[in-house]
Parts: sequence; C-alpha cells; structure tokens
Amino acid sequence: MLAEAIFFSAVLFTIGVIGVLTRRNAIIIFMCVELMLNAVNLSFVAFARAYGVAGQIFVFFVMTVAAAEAAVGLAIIIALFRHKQTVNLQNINLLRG
Amino acid sequence: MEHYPLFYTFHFYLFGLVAVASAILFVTRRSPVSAAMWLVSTMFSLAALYVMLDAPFIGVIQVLVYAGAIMVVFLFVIMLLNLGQASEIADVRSQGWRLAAGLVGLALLAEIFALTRSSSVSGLTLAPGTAARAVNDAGAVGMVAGPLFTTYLLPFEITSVLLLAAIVGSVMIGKQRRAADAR
Amino acid sequence: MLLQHEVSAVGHPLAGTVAEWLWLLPLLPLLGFVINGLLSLVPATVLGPGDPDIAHGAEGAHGEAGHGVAVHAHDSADDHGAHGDDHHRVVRHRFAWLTSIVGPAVLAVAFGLAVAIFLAMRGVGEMSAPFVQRYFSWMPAGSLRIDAAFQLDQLSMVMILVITGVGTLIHLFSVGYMQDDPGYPRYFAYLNLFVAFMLVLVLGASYPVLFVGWEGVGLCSYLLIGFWFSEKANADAGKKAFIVNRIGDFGLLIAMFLLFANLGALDFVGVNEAATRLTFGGPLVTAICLFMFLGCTGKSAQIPLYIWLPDAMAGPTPVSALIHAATMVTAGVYLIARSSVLFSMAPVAGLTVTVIGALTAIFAATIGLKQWDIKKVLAYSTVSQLGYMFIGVGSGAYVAGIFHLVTHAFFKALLFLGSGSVIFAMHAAYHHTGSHEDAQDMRNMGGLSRYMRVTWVLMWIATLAIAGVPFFAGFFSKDEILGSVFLRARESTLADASWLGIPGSSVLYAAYALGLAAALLTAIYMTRMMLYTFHGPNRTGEKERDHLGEAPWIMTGPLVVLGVLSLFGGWLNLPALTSFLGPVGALDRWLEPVVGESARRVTSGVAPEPAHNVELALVGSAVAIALLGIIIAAVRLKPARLVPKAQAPEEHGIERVLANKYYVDEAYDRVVVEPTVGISRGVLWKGIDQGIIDSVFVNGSARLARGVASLGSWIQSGQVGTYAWVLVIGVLAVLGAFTIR
Amino acid sequence: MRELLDSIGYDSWVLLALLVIPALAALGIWVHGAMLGDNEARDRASGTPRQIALWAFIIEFVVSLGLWWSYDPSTAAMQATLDLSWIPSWGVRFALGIDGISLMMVLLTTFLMPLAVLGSWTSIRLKRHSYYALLLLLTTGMLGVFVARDLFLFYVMWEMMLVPMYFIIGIWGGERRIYATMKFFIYTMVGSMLMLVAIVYLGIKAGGAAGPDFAYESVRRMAGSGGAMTLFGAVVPASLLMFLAFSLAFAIKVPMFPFHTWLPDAHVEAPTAGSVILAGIMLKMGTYGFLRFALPFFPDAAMHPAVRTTFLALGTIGVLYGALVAMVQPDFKKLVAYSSVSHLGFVMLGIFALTTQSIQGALMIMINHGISTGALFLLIGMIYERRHTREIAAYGGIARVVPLFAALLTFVSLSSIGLPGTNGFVGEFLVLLGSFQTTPYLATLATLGVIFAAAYLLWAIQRILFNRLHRVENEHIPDLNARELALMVPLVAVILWLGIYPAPVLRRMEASAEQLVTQVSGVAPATSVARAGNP
Repeated sequence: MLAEAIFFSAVLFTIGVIGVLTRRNAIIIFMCVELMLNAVNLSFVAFARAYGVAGQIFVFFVMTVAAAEAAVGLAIIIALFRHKQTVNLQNINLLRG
Repeated sequence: MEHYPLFYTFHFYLFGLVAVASAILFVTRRSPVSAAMWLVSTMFSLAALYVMLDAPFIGVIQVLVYAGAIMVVFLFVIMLLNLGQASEIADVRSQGWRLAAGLVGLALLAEIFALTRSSSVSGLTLAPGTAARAVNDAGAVGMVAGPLFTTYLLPFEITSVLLLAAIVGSVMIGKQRRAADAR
Repeated sequence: MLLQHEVSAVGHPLAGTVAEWLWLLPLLPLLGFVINGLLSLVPATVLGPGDPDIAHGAEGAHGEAGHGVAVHAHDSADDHGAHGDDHHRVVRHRFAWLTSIVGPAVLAVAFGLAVAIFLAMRGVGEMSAPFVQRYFSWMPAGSLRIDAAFQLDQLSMVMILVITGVGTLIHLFSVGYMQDDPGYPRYFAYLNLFVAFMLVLVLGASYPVLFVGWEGVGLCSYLLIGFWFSEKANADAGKKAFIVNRIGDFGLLIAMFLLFANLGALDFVGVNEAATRLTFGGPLVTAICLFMFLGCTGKSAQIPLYIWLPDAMAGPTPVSALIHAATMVTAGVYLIARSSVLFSMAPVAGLTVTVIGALTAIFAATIGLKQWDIKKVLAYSTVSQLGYMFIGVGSGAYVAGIFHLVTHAFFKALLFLGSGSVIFAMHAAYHHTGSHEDAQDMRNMGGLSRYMRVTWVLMWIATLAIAGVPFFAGFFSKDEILGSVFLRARESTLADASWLGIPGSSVLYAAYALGLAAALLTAIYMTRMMLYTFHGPNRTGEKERDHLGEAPWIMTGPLVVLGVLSLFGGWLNLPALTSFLGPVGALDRWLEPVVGESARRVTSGVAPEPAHNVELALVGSAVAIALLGIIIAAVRLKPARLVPKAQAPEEHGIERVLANKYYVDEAYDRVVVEPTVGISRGVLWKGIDQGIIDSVFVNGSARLARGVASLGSWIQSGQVGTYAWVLVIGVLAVLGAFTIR
Repeated sequence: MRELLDSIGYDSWVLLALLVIPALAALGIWVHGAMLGDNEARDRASGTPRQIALWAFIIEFVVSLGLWWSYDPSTAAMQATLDLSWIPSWGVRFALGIDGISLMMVLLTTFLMPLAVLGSWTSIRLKRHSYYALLLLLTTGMLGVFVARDLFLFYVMWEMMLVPMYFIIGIWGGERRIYATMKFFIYTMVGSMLMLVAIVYLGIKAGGAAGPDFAYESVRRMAGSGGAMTLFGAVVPASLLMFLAFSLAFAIKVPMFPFHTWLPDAHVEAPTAGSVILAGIMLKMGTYGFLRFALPFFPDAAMHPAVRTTFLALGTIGVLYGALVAMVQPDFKKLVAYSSVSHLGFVMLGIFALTTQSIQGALMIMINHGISTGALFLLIGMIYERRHTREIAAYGGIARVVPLFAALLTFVSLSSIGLPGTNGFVGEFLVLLGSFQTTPYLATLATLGVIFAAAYLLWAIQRILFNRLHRVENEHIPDLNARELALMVPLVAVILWLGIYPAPVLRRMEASAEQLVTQVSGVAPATSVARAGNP
C-alpha cells in the first residue's frame, strides 16, 4: 500500500499548495498549510510501515509543532485583525522593506 | 509483494478518495467555516488511513489533536473574528491565477511521481508485517512510546519546551494592545 | 655612537695626529645650531596676545629686503593705519648677546682646528692616500655598505679652510648686521647648521655622505632665503631654490645608482679604483658624469637650473655672501674635482661641462649688465663666475677651477659683505626718516664713497680682482682657466673627442672666446656697479644723506681681512710667468695627489707647457680685455645722469629684455610649472582620480549594486502570496532539476 | 639585556601578551563603562578610559620593546614562536611568531599607539569609553596580523581590525564620515573576500588527506607546486589565480595606484588617531602581506615578467601620480593622504624590484612613513583642534604665531620629503638604489617623485606657515602645549635616529630580506658581510 499512500499524500499536498496559491484569506491559507502537513504525515506513516517506527515518531513531532504553530499563528492572526480589521493578505504587506 | 485482502484494499482506497475529495471541497469553499468543516473531514479520513497503515496510536491522536483540538481552535478564531460573510469577496484570486496554480499543481504532482518512482530504497525495507507484529507485541501506544522515551528523549523534551514557548507566545501576542500601552 | 671610532686608516701618516679630531669640525657648528636653535624657540619679546604687532612688528625690524619693505609698507598702511612709525621699531632678541658669542665662536674654533689639521698635513709631507675615518655603519643592506665616514685629503683641506675661514668672517659680519633682528638666534642657528652640512659635504668619504651635506646645505639655503618668511616673495624664493636644487639632486641620485649598479661601490676610494676599469669615453661613464653634472647645475646655478640663485638674494646679505657666493654654490665645482677620475674618463661629459660653463658665464654676464639691484648684479656675477669654474673643471684643469673657487670666495664674499654694509647704511638712513624707498637699488645710491671710505676702498679691490686686473687674486685664477682651455684645445683627449658632431678643439676655442667676452662684460658691469654706487652725486635723498655712515668695526673688520685675501689670494698658485713674485704653483703641487693623475689623463700625459710667447699673448689679451672693460664702463656710463628709482623711466628694447633676465623665469613658469599644476589638477585629480577611478569604478560599482538591490527590493513586495508563489516555483525548479537528472 | 629576557622566558609569552594586553584593557574599559550605567555618569568619568588606554599602550610598548633585544638578527627563522591548538577540526592553529619584517611592524605599532591616544586626548569628547575600547581592540587585530603564523588566524585578525576602524571613522569622523567609512569598509572587504577563498583553497590543498592545514610553512611549501585550474574555459595556473586573489586584497590595502581612492576620503574624515593608525600602521599591512604571503607563496606568478612589470609600473605610477595629485589638494589632510599613495608606491616598487637593498628600503619606508606621516597627521590634528579647518588656504604666516608648531611641521615635512639625515632618505635611497639594479628606467622615473615630493610639501607648508598672516583668526592661535610637545618629542627623536643611525634596524631585517629574495628569485643575493659585524 506504500505507493498508494504516497499517491494520496502527493495529491493532498498539491491541493494544499494550490490552496495557498489561490486563496488570500489568512486563515484559509493557514488551514491549507495544515493540510500540507497532514499530507506529509501520511507519507511518514506509510514509510514507517516499510522502514521502521521512526516515521511515526516524526509524525508525533510534526503534530506537536503543528499544534504550537496553530496556537501562535492564530494569535498572530487575531492581533493582525485587531490592527487592520482584515485577514485578507492582500491588504497586509508589513514585510515590505 | 505483500498481499492485501480486497476488504482492506477497498477501504484504503475509499478513505483515500474521501480525503482527496474533502480536500478539494475544502480549498474551493468560499466560507471559512465550511472550508474548515471539509478539512475536518479530510483529517478523519486520514486518521482512518493511519490505522490501516498499522499506526493506530497516530490515528487516534490525529483525531484528538488535529480534528479535535487544532481545528476547533480554527473554528473559534473564525467565529471570533466573525468571518464567513461574503465580505471576504476578494479572497479567491482571479481566473488566470487559479489556472496558473492548477498548472503548478500538476507540475508538482508530476515531479513527485517521477521522483518517487525513480528512487526506491528496497534494501532497507522491513519484512512485511513487521509493523503489525510490533503493534501486537508492544501495544499501540508502547510501539511509539518505546523509542520516544529512549532514543528520541531529548527531541521530545525540546518539543515540550517548544510547546511552552508557543503557549507563552500566543498569550503575549493575543493580549490586548492596551495592556501593553498601559505599562 | 659617534664615539665608537673605527679608524680604518691605521698606518696612515695622519693617524694619531690632530687630524683624528676631524669629526669635531662639523660637530662644532652643529653644537652652535643646537644652542641657537633652542634660543630661537624663546620668543623675542614678551608680546601680549592682543598685540597687533605679533605679525608685523617683528618683520618690520629686519634690515633690508628692498622691495619687500616697500610692499610691506604698503600693506601695513592698509591694515593698520595708525601703525606708521612703529614699523621700524627695533626688537632685539632677549638672548642676542649669547647668540653673538656662540654663533661665531664655534666657527672660530672650527677654523682653528682646521688650521691645526692643515699644519699637521703639511707636517707629514707626502700624503698620497686620503685619510679616511669610519665612525659607524650608516646604511648596510646586502652588498651595499655605506659608512658614516669622513675623508681628509688635500682637496677637502682646501675646502675646509675656505669654509671655516670665510665662514668665520661672515659670521662676525653677521653679528653686526643681524643683531637687531628678532629672529637673530634663528638666523645663527641656520647659519651654523649650514656650515655643519657644508663641512659634511666636503668631508664625506662617499657619495651618499656627500649627498647628506649636499641636501643639507640646500635645506639651510632654503631656510635662510626664506628667513623673512612673512613676505611671500621670500618664501617663494626659498621654495624655488629647494625645488630647483632637487631637480639637480635627482641627477646626482641617478649618478649614484649608476655607480652602484655598475661599480658596486659608492665611496670615493672604491669608485676611483673601480672607475679606471670602465671603458674610456664609453656611454656608461659619460652618463654617470652627465647625471652628476645635472646635480652640479642645480647646486652651482648653471644653465638651465641657474634661475634660483638670483631669487635667493631675498635672504639676508651675509647669507648671500656665505652660501650663495663663497661656499655652497661652489659645491658643484668641488664635486667634479672630487670625481675627476670619472670626468677624465668621459671627454664628452667634460666638453658638456665646459660648454655649459661658458654659456652660463656669458649669459649671466649680459644680464648682470642691466640689473639695478646691487645684490642682483652680484648674483648674476656669481653665476657667471661659477661658469668660469666649470670651464676650468670641465676642460680638465681641476686645479684652475678650485683655484678660482678659492679666490672667488675671497673677493665675492668681500663684494657681498661690502654691498651688505652699503645696504645696512642705506637702510639705516631710510630707517631714520621713516622712508620706504628701496635700500638696494643703485639708482638710490651714488656718491657713497664720501660716507663710507673703508667699504669703498675694499669694494674697489674686490672689483679689480674679479675684473682680472693684474696681481689681484682674480687675475691669476681667471687667467689660469682661460689659459688651460686654450692649451687643451690643441692637445688633449677633449680636443680629440667631438661634442654633438662639433670637434672638441673648436668647442674649446669657442669656450675660450666666450670666456674672454665674459671677462670683458664682467669688467664692465662691475665697474658700472661701483660707479653707480660710490661715485657721482648722491641720490639717496636730502634728509637721509645725513644719516649715511660707515658700519661698525665688527662689520668692517672682516671686510678688511677679505680685502687682504683678495689682494694676495693669487699667491696661492702663481704662474711660471710671475716667478719673481714668489713660489710657483703651490696649489698645483698641493692638489697633485688628488687630481694630478686625472688632469694628466685629459692632457694625454703631457704637461701643458705653453711656449713663452703664447703665454705672454694669452696673459696680455686677458689683461687688455679687463682694462678695456673698465675703461668702456668709465667712459660710457654717466652716474651723474642717473635719477632715483622712483623717477626712473621705463626701459625699452634689448635693455628691457636684459633687465627682465631674458624672461627665462616666465618661460619656465609657462612651460613647466603651470602645465604641471594644471595637468595635475585638471587631468590627474579631477579627471582620472575623481572622474574615472572614483565615480566610474568605485562609486560606479556601488551604484550598480544599488541598482540591482532596488530591483530586488521591488520584488520584495511584502505580499505573502507572492512569496508563496516564488517559493513554489523555486521548489518546482529544484525538484525539476532532480527529475531531469 | 638578552640574558635578563631569557631568564623570564620572555620569548615564550611576549607575543601572546601583546595580543592579550589591549584586549584585556578594552574589556576593562567596557566594564568600567557598563558599571557606570547611564550616559551622564559615563561622561563625568570620561577621563578614566583614556587613562586606562594610555597606560595599557605604554605597558604594551614596554613589553614589546624587549623584542628589540631578544630578536636574533642572524637568522631569518621565525622567533618568539607560540603554537597552540585552536580549531582542531579545521586544522586551524593559534600560531604566532616574528621575523625581521614583522618585528619592525610590531614595534612601529606599539610605538605609535600611545601617541595616537595622546593625540586624541582632548579632541575626542564623545563616547570615550567606546572610542578607547575600540582603539585597544584595533591594536589586538593589527598586532595579530603581524604576528600570525597561521593563515586562518591571519585572516581573522585581518578582518577583526576592520571593524573597530569602521566605527572609529563612522562615529568620531568628520562631516562625510558615513560615506568615507562605508567606502573604506566595503572596499577592503571586497578585496579580502577573494583572499579568504584563496586561503581556504590553500589550506585544504596543503592539508591533503589529513584535513586542512593553515600553517604558514606547510602552505608555503605546497603553494609553489600549484597545478592548474579551469576558469571560464581557460586553463590558468592555480598559483597565478591565488596570487591575484591575495594581491587584490593587499593592493587595496596598500593602496596601490588604481585602488587608492578610498584612502583620501577615509583620511580626511577620520579623527586624528584614526588617520595616524590608518596611515601609520594599516597601510603597511598591504605591503606586509605582499612580503609575507603573496611573494613567498607564489614566486613563479609574482616573478612572471608580465605580472612583475605590471606591479613595478603601478608602483612607479603611484609614486608620480600620488605626488602630482597631492600637489593640487586644497585640504592638507588630503594632501598627506595622496602623499601616502606616493610613498607606498616606492614600497611597491622596492618589493617587486626584489633586491636586498630594495626590500630593506621598502621596509624602511614602511617604518618611516608610519612615523613621518603619523607625525604629520598628529600635527594637523593639533592645528585642527585650534582652528577647525584643514583648508590650506585658511592659514598662512602662522609661523610667527606658533613657532614650535612651525618648527615641528617643517621638520616632519622635511623627513617626509626624504631629506638626508632624516629617516625618509634612508628608505627612499635604498629602494631606488636597489630597484635601479633590476629596473633602471622605472627607478629613474620614480626618482622624479623625489622632486615632486619637495614641491607639494614645501608649497603646502609655505602656504600654511609662511607668507603674510592675512587672517585675523590666525593671529591668536595658542602654540603647542606640554602634552602635544611631549608626544612629538619621541617622533622627532626616532626620525633623527633612523636618519642618522639606521644600521641596527637594517641589520635586524637583513636576514629576512635576504631570505625573501632567495625564496622568491631562487637565487641567493650577493654575499653579505653585515651580520657578522658590530651592532
């Protein structure tokens, strides 16, 4: 089932990418990133069956990081929204030098 | 080549397809709330796939952490900010951009397939059923917990620090600006 | 470190005699320099910070600088209207008394030592090798060994005696002349330093040590010419002297490099030894000599580098006497005599020296005809007489050249000091009445013989000496030079060589003719100077006339001594013709060990013994020329018709060209100085440096970087979406690269 | 003296001590500043940092002075060596040592630094803690460059000294200080980047299979054997590329003719001490680099006729061009800056002429230029403190008002002109004499620089000191005070000493110079009788 799992993983990942590229809502983009993480997790789990348990450990860590990321990211979005009254990234260019 | 019963194969494909379909629906929804709901659906399907891939513990925490905790937070935030109205009309990029994104996606897919096909590390492959036996021997949790608390103890501890930092950070960031000014 | 003697001349007859104290000779004046230099750092008078005279009062007190005073008067009228009388205030330095003792005393002691050493040298009799004393290693580098070493031989002995002897006299004169200048200690510091360097120049045992003195005297000359530096003209003159001398020094440096590169030695003994191995008349030895002569033209004011000497008259008059007449300017003659071995190997170089000397002699003499400034007349006369010396040393008559150097030191020092005494009197007169007339212009003088009899008599002695009237010092030395040239035109290596295609004998005959013509002109302009200064009616002014008078004894004393020397200086080297006067050819015999061999090489080993009638004819023509010149001047010039400078009409035609020195300074300015500065500023600095290198390359690359960066910053829109796109495309590209491979 | 030094094991710790003393003092100043807390307290106690710095530099000088006696002039081998492991995994060692070339540079540095501190005694009023701490750090860097015997260590020190200088110019400089310091920093950095590449390449090649080896000797043994590299399709000898990479870094630092334009800007804007250090010491690192690395490492590349002629010609052009451009500068500091270009041109000429005399002369000029130009900059700083202008035209006739200053300025200028009897002459004479043997025509041209030197400096001092005093502001300038006099006295003494009795200095560098000539040309120079001679 390895090949199939990788297939699904790749498709899901691509969908996530397309989402990031086409959407401008910060929360949705954020969720797309989560989707991409999940897609990667799927391949990790699939590889774990073929190559050893380390893949699962990795998934564990990815989830932890994702949780942390979600907490901080959402906090940032909230702060941003308070500041700008929008989460549309087109209106936000704080990164511009 | 390992042989799988049809029942297994059927469900594997089923959940896989559900995941893909939900994901497609997720990215195409205008409303953040419905998008989030479809994402939850994807994650449940993935949890099922994890279980079928001999990772029951991961499947469980996928449901608990992702579908349960993270996505709930997302929904909370969406509602808190009162998004979901058509106010976010400029959310989706124009036709041309979407087309380009689709092409990029296709290219990406193609490249991933080309790469995964060309390089397989068969020499390292475990004997079929090793993972399943491990689940039986050590138990669903023990199989992960064993390495996690021995070999990967240090990263594990660092993760806990990371989580702590994330908690403190999100509290600080999310705090009202007025509080900062008052000081 | 000076104490660690390393006497290499063990076994030399002079070892163990007073000559061991050689090093004290330059050290004594150096001591004077240190003492006077420290005194000069003490302010002349205690001036309050608000005193407006801080700049002008001091300067106003100086003794002369004719046009300088005039310019200054004009300025002070502009700047400080109420300044008037104060301008001539005397500001004597607090420690002037100490300087008056130290300054001349060190020189007098040095002269005493020099005489003692001379007597010791006489005592040891025959001395064929120079007495060399090594003190310490100066510049050791690889195969190069340059020692701080002094060398004493007959030639340097002559120079030492002239320098310390005439130097002492001039120092004494300076005490009277400069005492009331606020910079008096500074003046003596420089003067002492000059003598120290001059002694190093003539004592140095190698070219580099000589070069120390060579540049050192140039430095002192620079400092003394610009002694009254508040006047731009004086500071300019000093700078000009230094830079023109540096051009000459360039030649001397190259000569040294050539010597070291080809002979591997730089000390005189080593060079003289190795030089004989060179090809006779070859390009190498000729090049060495010509570069060396370039150095001489700078220091000894020959064409084309003579231009600094007339300007150098901006310095105090005793300085002109010591540095710019008696000693420093003759260093070039000394150098050629010192390098006689080299020059005798290079006939073409010798001819060049002769030609340049002859041209300079006649050229400067013509300019001297029309100068009104008494010091300028003497300056051009000096240039002209130096030309004579170069005719001598160029044509291989080294002793004649040195002989003229010595006699010239006597009579020209006398002339300068005499003119100094005149200027002193003139200035004192103008000082009393507060007039700003030019104290150096002969048109303001006239009839001074009535007021200063001693000076008048002595100046006439010197004039007759320089004109070449028989039995005065100049007669013998000048005659010897002209006679030698005439004889060598017939039979010598020079006559056999050719110079720019012209046969050497023709060149020498031409030099002889030019020398005679210059002698005629010399007699004319010197007589003119005497007539205008001392004879005819007085033009100084009604009121000023009462204040004219003879200088104090401290100034006239040295003049008398020099007058005696100018009278009897010829006895140093009497020609065979005048054997009834005393021993013949004393200097010839004295210098024989140093230059004898070289001189014989030039004359192909034959001693130039002229036929009796030829010699008589030569002497007769020289005497006739001298007397003719004096008579022409006396008959043609009418001092009575002269009007003071202020009322003098403009000159026209050739007179004007002569008065303006053939416009050579202007030509140099136009051709050399202005283009150099212009190109440096316009092309090199603004053009290449700022224009090309800095703005195109250096700042250009900075601009390029900034341009590229602004492109990058345009891409950095701050839109996360764009970044995502770029990221994904990047990932695609990287994966694509893997895929394709 | 030697026995005394040996008895305290002087050679084994002196170089390390020289590096550590300034660093410790800098730390001390920093701690002092930090303990004071706010800026006001720091300003009140601003006398302390300069005291600490001065004493640290004096101690440093005294400590370094022992090298004069402990150094054995009879051998060209590295002395007072120290070799500690530093970054073993990269084969980097903390290796120090001096030969006759570095000895003089070290002494020059330690000699000039106390004077630089005295020179900024009152002129620096702002952020004194930082200023003096940076000066001290800079010293560690500079000395490190001169004593490093490991290429990596050398590079670290080379870059380390750049940073303090960047701040010294950028914070305490004149009006256009930002432009100047940026130009200085970036220009130097650009050069040293390529050198880093070359150092890494050489280190890896020298080490072979055992891992990189940056030790000077092993790199030198290997570097000559070269090999070839392909560059844009062309096959080039590796040694040539490496040589050019090193040369670029050094030529910019020297600065050699077309790379010199950062110098006038940096000099004009830098504070007095900055100018003194920049001209006196840092410029020498370029020429030192040529002597220590570029030439001995790549003799074939350096002695290739085309390369050598180019460098000789650029040196000569630098001499004449620097002098001519200096002549027309309206700003005195700029004039001195361009005169540095001229002087360093002599050094380059001497180095590439490669005779014992020219190398020793080049070393002498390096020392002399440090002393004379350092003194000139100090004097300019003194008059600038009084009148706040460096325009030559703003002065004139001030010799009457400030006789001491005038005497010193004249004297130092004369030494810079190269008057015999002062230090300047010895260097120029030896360089020209030595160069004349290998390149007579270029040496002749360069000798013309002697004339121009007199022209530009004498003209400048005439316009400053002499002529008529035509400005009221200049009538009441106070003359030099005791501190300023005290700091000029050692300089004057050294100028005279090196002019009259340079033999001890020359003898100490002779063996190293001869070894260099032998290494690079492959032929031993004409035999010398010097080293057996008296001290």
